[in-house]
Amino acid sequence: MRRVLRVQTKAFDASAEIAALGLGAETGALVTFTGLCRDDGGTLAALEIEGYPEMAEAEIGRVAAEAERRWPLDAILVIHRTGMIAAGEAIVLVATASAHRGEAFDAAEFLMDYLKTRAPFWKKAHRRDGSAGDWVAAKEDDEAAVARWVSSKPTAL
Amino acid sequence: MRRVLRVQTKAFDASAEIAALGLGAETGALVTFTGLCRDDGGTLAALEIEGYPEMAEAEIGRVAAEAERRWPLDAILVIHRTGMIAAGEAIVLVATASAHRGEAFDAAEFLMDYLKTRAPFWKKAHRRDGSAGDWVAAKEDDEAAVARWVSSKPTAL
Amino acid sequence: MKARYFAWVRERIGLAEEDIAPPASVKTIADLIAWQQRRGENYAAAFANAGAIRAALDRQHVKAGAPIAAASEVAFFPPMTGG
Amino acid sequence: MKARYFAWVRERIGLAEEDIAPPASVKTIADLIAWQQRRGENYAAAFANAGAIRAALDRQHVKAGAPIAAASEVAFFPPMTGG
Repeated sequence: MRRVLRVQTKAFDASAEIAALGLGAETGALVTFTGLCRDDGGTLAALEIEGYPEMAEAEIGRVAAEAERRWPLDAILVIHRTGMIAAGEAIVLVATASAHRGEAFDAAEFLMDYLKTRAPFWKKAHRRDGSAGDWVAAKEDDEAAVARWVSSKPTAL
Repeated sequence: MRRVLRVQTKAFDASAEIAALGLGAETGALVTFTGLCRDDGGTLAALEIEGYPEMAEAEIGRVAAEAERRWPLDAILVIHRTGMIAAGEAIVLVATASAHRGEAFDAAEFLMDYLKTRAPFWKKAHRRDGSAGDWVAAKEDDEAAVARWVSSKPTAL
Repeated sequence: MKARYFAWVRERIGLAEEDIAPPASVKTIADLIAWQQRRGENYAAAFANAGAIRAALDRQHVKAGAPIAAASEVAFFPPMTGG
Repeated sequence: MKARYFAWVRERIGLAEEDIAPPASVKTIADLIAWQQRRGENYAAAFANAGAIRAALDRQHVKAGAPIAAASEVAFFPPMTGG
């Protein structure tokens, strides 16, 4: 089991990070998710991401451990950035590797749903017109997305 | 909408292919799936993939069009290899980009489920002990995986 | 019409493709499979289990009941195992 | 105990962290939020809508009813919007 979990301010190179996992020939399926900063119809210049770093690392570790408990995974990678992230840049990278695609897809989606609703990060929008940033509101969709994992299998989270 | 669909014998560079899509700042979510040749507990040397190239291109085009009809996607990438593929090498790459993660995940999984069961490719196993290859049998799991998309929404496929 | 064979169907027949001219009584894919079964030992082996054979007409998947009259290319193959 | 504040909770209070010493009658997160509401205008603004506040004790999510006695660090913040 390869596990890389990191919170950082600098940009990441997704392909280098995945190559560094050193997947073996038991892996048949690799799923990656990259979350990118949208420009919101051209109005958004950047997102500023505030984190609670010590808790974020602990929480990401708990979510990764739960994913490993639920699915037979060969590798989990989670990198989440904080600080100023310009429109078009990547915010988060999740990768999961498994023998079969169903497990890799489910685990990646599970990790993202939990990161969205449980990892202590908050986004502030910086507009192109220079107006004061507003905090991005949490989405009910995200709460609904995470709820489906609770109903399907018991969780320690 | 960016659409790249290709059948080829040579290996691909996933990150270069995705960079070449030239995603814009309307994309918030990028999901990639890479299908890799497993070594089957060290016994498998390579998979030989036979294709029906003209039909494969037509069929992948139909599946991609159906994915575009179902989800608001910014990009679809499908690259499927044929010929001899050594254990550890990539066989297939699927990437989907959308504003939001749910759509990108669903579309990627949909594409893979359909490719597995409808794209005209067949795998022959070449063993390390040099024994004559056997054709890989289709899995009932794959039929079950594709069936869920039919029950959830009507399809033109 | 042109017939194309893939994977173990191709191996058992010993041909990747050929031109075939079934009689007018052969109207559907199912009829065509039954006709192929009678063309010799290699065809009998390839088409022995009709339930294990998939077919395409002009590069589109079809069911056993599909009429073949309008097609110029028919293909026979096992269930797909790509991806 | 140490209190930490994030996002608009931090901005409204005007502090990222501080040491707090609530009275012994403050036993749960809900009690602590009610106590914070009475500490001044900035705290009142930050904690006005208790339902919009999430809390962690020693870096683990907790509900409003969680007892605070054993914790050395409490954090208050809005619902998370990372990922």
